[in-house]
Amino acid sequence: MREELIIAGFGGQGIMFTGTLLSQAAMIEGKFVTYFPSYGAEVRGGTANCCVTIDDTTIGSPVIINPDSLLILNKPSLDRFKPRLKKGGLLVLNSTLIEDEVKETDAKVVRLPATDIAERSGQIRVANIVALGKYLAIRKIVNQESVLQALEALLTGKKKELLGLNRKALITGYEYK
Amino acid sequence: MREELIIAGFGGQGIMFTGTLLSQAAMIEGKFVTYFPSYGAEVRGGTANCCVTIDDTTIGSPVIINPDSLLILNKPSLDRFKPRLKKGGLLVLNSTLIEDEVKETDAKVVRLPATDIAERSGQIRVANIVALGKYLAIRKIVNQESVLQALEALLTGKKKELLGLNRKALITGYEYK
Amino acid sequence: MKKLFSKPESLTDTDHKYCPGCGHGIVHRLVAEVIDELGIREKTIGIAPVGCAVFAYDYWNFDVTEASHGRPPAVATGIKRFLPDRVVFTYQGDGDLAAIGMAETIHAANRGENITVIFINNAIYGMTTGQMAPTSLLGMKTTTSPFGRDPKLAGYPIRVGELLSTLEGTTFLARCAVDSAKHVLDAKKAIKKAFEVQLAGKGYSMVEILSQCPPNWKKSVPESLEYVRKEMMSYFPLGVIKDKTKA
Amino acid sequence: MKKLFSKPESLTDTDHKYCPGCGHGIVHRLVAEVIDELGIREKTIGIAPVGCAVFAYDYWNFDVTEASHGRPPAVATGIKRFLPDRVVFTYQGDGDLAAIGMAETIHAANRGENITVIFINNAIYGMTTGQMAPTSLLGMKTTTSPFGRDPKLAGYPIRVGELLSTLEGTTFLARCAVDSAKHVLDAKKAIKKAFEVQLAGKGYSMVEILSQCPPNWKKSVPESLEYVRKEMMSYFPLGVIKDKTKA
Amino acid sequence: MPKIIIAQNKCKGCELCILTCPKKNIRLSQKMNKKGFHYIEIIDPDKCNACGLCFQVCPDVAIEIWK
Amino acid sequence: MPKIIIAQNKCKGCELCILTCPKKNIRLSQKMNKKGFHYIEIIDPDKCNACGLCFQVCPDVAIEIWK
Amino acid sequence: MTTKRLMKGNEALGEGAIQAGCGAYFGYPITPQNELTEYMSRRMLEENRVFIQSESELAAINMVFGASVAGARAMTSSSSPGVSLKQEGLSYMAGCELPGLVVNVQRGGPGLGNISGSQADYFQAVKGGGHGDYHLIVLTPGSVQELYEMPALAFSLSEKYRTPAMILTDGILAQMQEPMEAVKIDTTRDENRDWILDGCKGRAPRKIRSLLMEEGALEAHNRHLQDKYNLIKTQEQRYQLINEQAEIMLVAYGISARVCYTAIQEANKKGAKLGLLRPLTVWPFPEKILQELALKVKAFLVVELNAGQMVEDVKLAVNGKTPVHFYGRAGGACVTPGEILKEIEKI
Amino acid sequence: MTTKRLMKGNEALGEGAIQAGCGAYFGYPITPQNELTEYMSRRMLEENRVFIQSESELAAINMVFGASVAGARAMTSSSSPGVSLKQEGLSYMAGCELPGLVVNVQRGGPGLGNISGSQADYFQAVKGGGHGDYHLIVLTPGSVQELYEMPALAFSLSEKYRTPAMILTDGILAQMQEPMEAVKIDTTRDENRDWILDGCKGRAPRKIRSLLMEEGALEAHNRHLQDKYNLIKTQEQRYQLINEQAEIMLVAYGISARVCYTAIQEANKKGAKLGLLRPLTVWPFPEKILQELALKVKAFLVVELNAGQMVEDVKLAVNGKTPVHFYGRAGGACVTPGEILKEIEKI
Ligand SMILES: Cc1ncc(C[n+]2csc(CCOP(=O)(O)OP(=O)(O)O)c2C)c(N)n1
Ligand SMILES: Cc1ncc(C[n+]2csc(CCOP(=O)(O)OP(=O)(O)O)c2C)c(N)n1
Ligand code: SF4
Ligand code: SF4
Ligand code: SF4
Ligand code: SF4
Ligand code: SF4
Ligand code: SF4
Ligand SMILES: [Mg+2]
Ligand SMILES: [Mg+2]
Repeated sequence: MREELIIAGFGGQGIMFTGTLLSQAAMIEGKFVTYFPSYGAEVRGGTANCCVTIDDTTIGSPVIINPDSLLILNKPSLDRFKPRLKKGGLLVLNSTLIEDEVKETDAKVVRLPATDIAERSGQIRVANIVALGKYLAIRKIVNQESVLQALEALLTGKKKELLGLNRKALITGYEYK
Repeated sequence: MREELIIAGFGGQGIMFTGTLLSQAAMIEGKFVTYFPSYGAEVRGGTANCCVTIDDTTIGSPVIINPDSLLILNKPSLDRFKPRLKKGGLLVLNSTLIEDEVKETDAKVVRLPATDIAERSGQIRVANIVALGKYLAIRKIVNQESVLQALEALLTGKKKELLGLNRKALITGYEYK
Repeated sequence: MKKLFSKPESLTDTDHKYCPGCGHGIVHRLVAEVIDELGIREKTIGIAPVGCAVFAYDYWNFDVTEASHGRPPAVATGIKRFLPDRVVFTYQGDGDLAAIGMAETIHAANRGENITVIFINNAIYGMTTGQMAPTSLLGMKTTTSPFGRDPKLAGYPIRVGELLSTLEGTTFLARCAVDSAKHVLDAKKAIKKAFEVQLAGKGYSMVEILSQCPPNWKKSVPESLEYVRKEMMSYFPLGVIKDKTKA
Repeated sequence: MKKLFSKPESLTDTDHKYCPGCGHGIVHRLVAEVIDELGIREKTIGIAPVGCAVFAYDYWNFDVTEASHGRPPAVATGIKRFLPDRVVFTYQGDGDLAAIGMAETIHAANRGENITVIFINNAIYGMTTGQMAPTSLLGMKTTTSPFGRDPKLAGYPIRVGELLSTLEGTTFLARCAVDSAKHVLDAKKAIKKAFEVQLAGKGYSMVEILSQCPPNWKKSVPESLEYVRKEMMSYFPLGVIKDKTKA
Repeated sequence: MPKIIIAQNKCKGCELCILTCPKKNIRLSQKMNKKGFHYIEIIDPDKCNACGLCFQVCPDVAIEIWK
Repeated sequence: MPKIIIAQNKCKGCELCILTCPKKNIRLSQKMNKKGFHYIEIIDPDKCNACGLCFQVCPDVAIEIWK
Repeated sequence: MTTKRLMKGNEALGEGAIQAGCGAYFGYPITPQNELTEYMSRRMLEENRVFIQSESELAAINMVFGASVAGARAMTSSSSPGVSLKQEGLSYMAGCELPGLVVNVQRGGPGLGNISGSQADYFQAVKGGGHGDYHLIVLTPGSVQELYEMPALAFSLSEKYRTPAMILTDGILAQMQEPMEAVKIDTTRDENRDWILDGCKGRAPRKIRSLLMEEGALEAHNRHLQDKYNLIKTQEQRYQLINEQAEIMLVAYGISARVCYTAIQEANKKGAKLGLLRPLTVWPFPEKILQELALKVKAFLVVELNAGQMVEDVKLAVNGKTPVHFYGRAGGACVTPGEILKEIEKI
Repeated sequence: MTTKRLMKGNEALGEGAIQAGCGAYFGYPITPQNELTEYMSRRMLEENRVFIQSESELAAINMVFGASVAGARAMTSSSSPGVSLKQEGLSYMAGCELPGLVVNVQRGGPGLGNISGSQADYFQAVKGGGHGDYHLIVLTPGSVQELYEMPALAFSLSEKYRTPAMILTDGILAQMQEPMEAVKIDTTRDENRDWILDGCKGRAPRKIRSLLMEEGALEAHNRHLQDKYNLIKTQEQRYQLINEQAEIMLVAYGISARVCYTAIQEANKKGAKLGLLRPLTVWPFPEKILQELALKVKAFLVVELNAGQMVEDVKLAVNGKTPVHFYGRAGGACVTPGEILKEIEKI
């Protein structure tokens, strides 16, 4: 089954890392996966987004037009990507930074105060991971264990010290009700 | 009637001027004419040549493959262009610098000590004009008068003082037996 | 009440896309202020570079054209020669001016083109996210000098002002910074002088401005200012490098 | 009997295509003599320019490659970096080195590439038959400055050695001439020094040689020599411009 | 008393003005603007001497000063 | 007595050697070589001191000197 | 007496450009187009216009960019290697929709090649040697007279459609001399140049740019460009047709068309039916007439001074309906009438 | 556990080149290929090989020229505007018969355009953006895995035929990440490189040149080049064919082929017969298989991220035998599987 996910938020919210992490986890599970970042000049103080496609068979285009799911960390990204979500798709959003009411028609909407939760768990920067946890709890596209392994694969060298924090954030997100 | 002429000699022998002069004369007579010089790096201390085509109708390519006539002022040029002369064509050569015997088979050969004549007439540099005169006396492709007019058109400004010399050279060539 | 400090007319109200603390924004304003003060907005034509300032035409409220990477001096030459009574300036980064555009820079200067060059030296390729620039300091780690700039492999930071000063064609050359209010005001003076040189028909003027690029330097804004002051200024001394109008 | 003076081994027996009196031929021989004397013929790679010396590969008896117009320094860099123990030199005219190739010249020098540059300054574009060069003197009439070089339109003759001397990367820079036997011998010394700098791994060396181009200067050979001595040498002074090996 | 107008949505919270103000009279707000930056606020309007140094260093022309 | 060998077909008659020879011992021949140049000749072989200056300035390496 | 002047191709082109109101010329020497740069260095100053011998071809095309931005009829000229260096600049001019004229006096390639005439830069000229989807309007003069007259056409088409134009010629045409009539050149310009930058006095500031980062903006711009190119394709296909009724139709432009002309003269003597389609624009390519001819003629023979380039455009137009043959010589060699006649016999 | 690594296209290409024995890399930053230059700046030094961030793309291609002359497997990379600047250098390399690798990570054009992926430099790559009659061998990877493996092929073809090769890719493939298997790369080189310049010890001096002024020399050289190109055309046409039996055959390379692949997956679900011919070399163009397919399929649909370029090569191969349709989006926009399916319906 193919899952097409767009992750979006402010530059600095770890959007790209979230996408790579998920891709790494999918790869660990032997799945087909493509990751495609938005890149370039628009980044300066702007928004960032990336596309992750996971499948059991060869993937064509890594560019996602109509995602199955959205993981949205800020308001401008909601405005930009919401109209593209597939009918009946999943929208996980960071309610700390998005106050908008989002209608449930045509989409399953999950609101989660990711930034708040992250701040409480000690590091505002891991809001992305919290949100990823929640998303994965709903869309069981990869196992938690694979994501934890992926974290170890990505956070090496100096970044190793961030491992615990990220692990905790992931699990918090997973378990957030 | 079309006349295709190649003029060739050492750089410095006034090859290009001779070609332009003849072309100018043809234009004065309302003829169709093209002039095409060899140009470029090979000139350094080497030989020079140009193609003049004169016709009563539109001329296609200005490049001459098999000339009707050759006006040859030095030995290397003879070796280079002789094989290209049309059967029955005209070869006027500067016997001062070309000692070779040239067989008359397939071509009418006219030997003329152009450099000697020019030197005697006061200026070694007008050997080209002497030779042109001789060529025109045989191939009456333009009138002497037109060439004299052409000389006036080309030798202006500082070069005006060379007019007499060139006129004389032309006529000497014309009349050389 | 009176407006004491506010956006000059020669700036549009468009938000800059620059990173927080970036020097480009400050210099944009200084250029706009000088143009306002000289009353030349309606006869000025600016040339935006390829670099972070590529969108400068959105920020300036006068005619501005794009130029391909490194070629603003040639474009400026084309404009100025055809319209000698207009004011023409280029705005260029260190990659644009001193790497790919070095030949055009030297030759416009040598011809003494009556143009003004505003040169933003942030010792890095900002727009392409952090590669080594011709002006990157020795030892500086960038994304293409991951072990620090090694002169044996990558040569030395180029002092553009000093290089151009050997050319007969250059009239006014200065180096400034925008790390502090005082230096900002000095920079404005130099920019004004440069435009005045052009207005007087005296030839080529260039103001080099040391500018901070916190994200690509991988530094906070205060650290960046420190870097400008301690490291950059000692290799790139501030001041007037050449002033032929004084001779 | 002993051969006192004769063709060095590093020259082939091929006739030069140069005009009578042209300086290129002299410098070709000097380079060949130096290479012979240093015993490096079998490890030398020369780079011929686009200019009258484009056929240099026919005249030198060692490996020589072509380079596109202005890019010999880049080509030399590619060769030398890959084969650092070979001797690599470029041979370039003023159009090649100082006009179209200015950026490559400056940057190879600034990187301190361990190469030698032989720079033939004849103040003209020889090969293309007489257009203005970046080093043409003021007032000089050429086929593209028919009214004489006017600094307002065409800028100033560039003193390349002095320009390069401001760059940290340059080690040895000198200017010579080939208008007389004495200057020819001086030029040979400078060329030898330049190659020695490279052999010692000390970095970038450049020898500029003022050279006569009688046909394009529209002068006889003696007049050309006079022009070199009177006009060129007073704008382009002979001598060592920079020698870091002495510091 | 000078009036300082801050264009909250232009401010990027770079702190250049904060570092520059001789009166140490500027700080970052707790709030974020629509671009996601904490913008600045004047601590005590009365303390400002309208020197304009904050304006001089602001890359985003987010400050306007009246008097 | 030094021996000067002139490669007649290499010489372009540029006169650089003529202008240089301290003994004024070189001149142009009346004859032309195959390239169309008047090549040089030594006026008086005995006068030559083998100084080699003519060799030094010859762009065409048309001179060889033995002793 | 004749009112004609004997003129060299390069100089005729220069004078034609000056008569057409060329306001700024920027060039760098290269054989076989040097006489053009040299001619301009004198004449432009005499006319009090802008002439610069630029430091390089790259600088030249960017100076043209600048002068065009400022409203000038601006031009540059070079030969093959130098034109390769202008490709980035040409793409920028096309992207910014700037008029301007680039002359390519083709020589033998690839690389340094030689300085003989050639037609080996056809692809570069018509397919876009630079990056991105763009086209130049490419004119191909066939005589000194046309070299004189075509700059005016090039400038005016280039301004009409706001896209750079090229005159694609070669070392033979540029170096040859022929009698030329200095006919009066029409210099009327489109008055509504409401995009040039000359200072924003009395109007809103303008900008010239090809960078379009906003989502969909560059695509929209490309659609606009393609619409324009399609308009040019329908409006501006130009050609000369000789012996319309011929069974075998030669297709050639510029110098090779002249050789074809001689071949036709010779064929005529022998009574053979030989025709010539001579494109005057190679972009837009005269495909309409080719499509018509494809239904009439027995075969086409494309003659070029290269290894076969325009032959592809002929094939694309003909689309398999009629055999398309090719004869050419590459590397600066020139085809001869005799060779063409021999090729014809083989068909 | 998997032996794969998640790798970015740019970096896979870099590592692939290093594994293939790339001895010298020269590059200048430009989006979207920066990660390649950056990757090389670290890895080449680690491997004790040559890395230079050159002052420009022009300098880079000429450094490649130099390193190639000296015997290195040399490469440079850039994106569209930067590749335009390399055209003169490429023509010289082709003329001098030097191997070498140029990577073009295409972005939207013309001009500065944008930094999205694009395929609008197809003509430049395959028709020769530089001057003269020459060709590059042009490879078109379609996945991160192929980006890793193709440099080796590019180097070896380039050395085998002594002509520069290009890897023509785009911003999407270069920026995406995918699992990649670091398979062992064959690095055997043709031992007989009897033309390189490394000092004439024990042999006669050599020269590398493209200037051939003697009468007929350049023409002979061009004939030799054309013979070589014809040999490459017969030997090296590469492609992948999916659903050979399909009625409608898509033709696409690189990123657009991937989109086509998704379209085929979707069409398959609905039972429609859709195939894909994916050229792996666009020069030489796989015309033989196209000629065969032309006799079988009902129609071709060429899909490109541009305004229609490769479609000409398809038409030339098919020569009117089968209808050839085109669908593309220009200016950095990407086609979608849905759009392709809609186009198919129209046929
Ligand atoms: C021909 C070409 N080469 C490279 C690029 C990519 N590029 C864009 S901006 C830039 C350098 C920017 O650095 P700089 O000039 O210092 O300006 P900054 O962004 O630092 O202000 C480069 C290399 C390009 N657009 N065109
Ligand atoms: C790209 C390119 N531009 C221009 C030329 C034409 N060209 C050949 S040599 C030359 C200049 C020669 O002058 P210089 O470098 O001073 O050498 P000289 O002939 O005087 O020794 C030029 C412009 C070329 N071959 N390639
Ligand atoms: S990257 Fe650097 S130069 Fe560019 S906007 Fe950001 S701070 Fe300014
Ligand atoms: S043109 Fe000048 S530089 Fe060239 S060969 Fe002749 S004298 Fe020498
Ligand atoms: S005007 Fe001066 S005192 Fe007032 S806030 Fe700004 S910097 Fe501080
Ligand atoms: S300097 Fe400007 S942008 Fe920076 S914090 Fe102050 S007001 Fe905000
Ligand atoms: S060696 Fe000396 S003396 Fe003898 S001919 Fe030569 S220059 Fe004259
Ligand atoms: S210097 Fe050489 S070429 Fe010149 S005249 Fe003397 S021998 Fe002949
Ligand atoms: Mg910078
Ligand atoms: Mg020169």
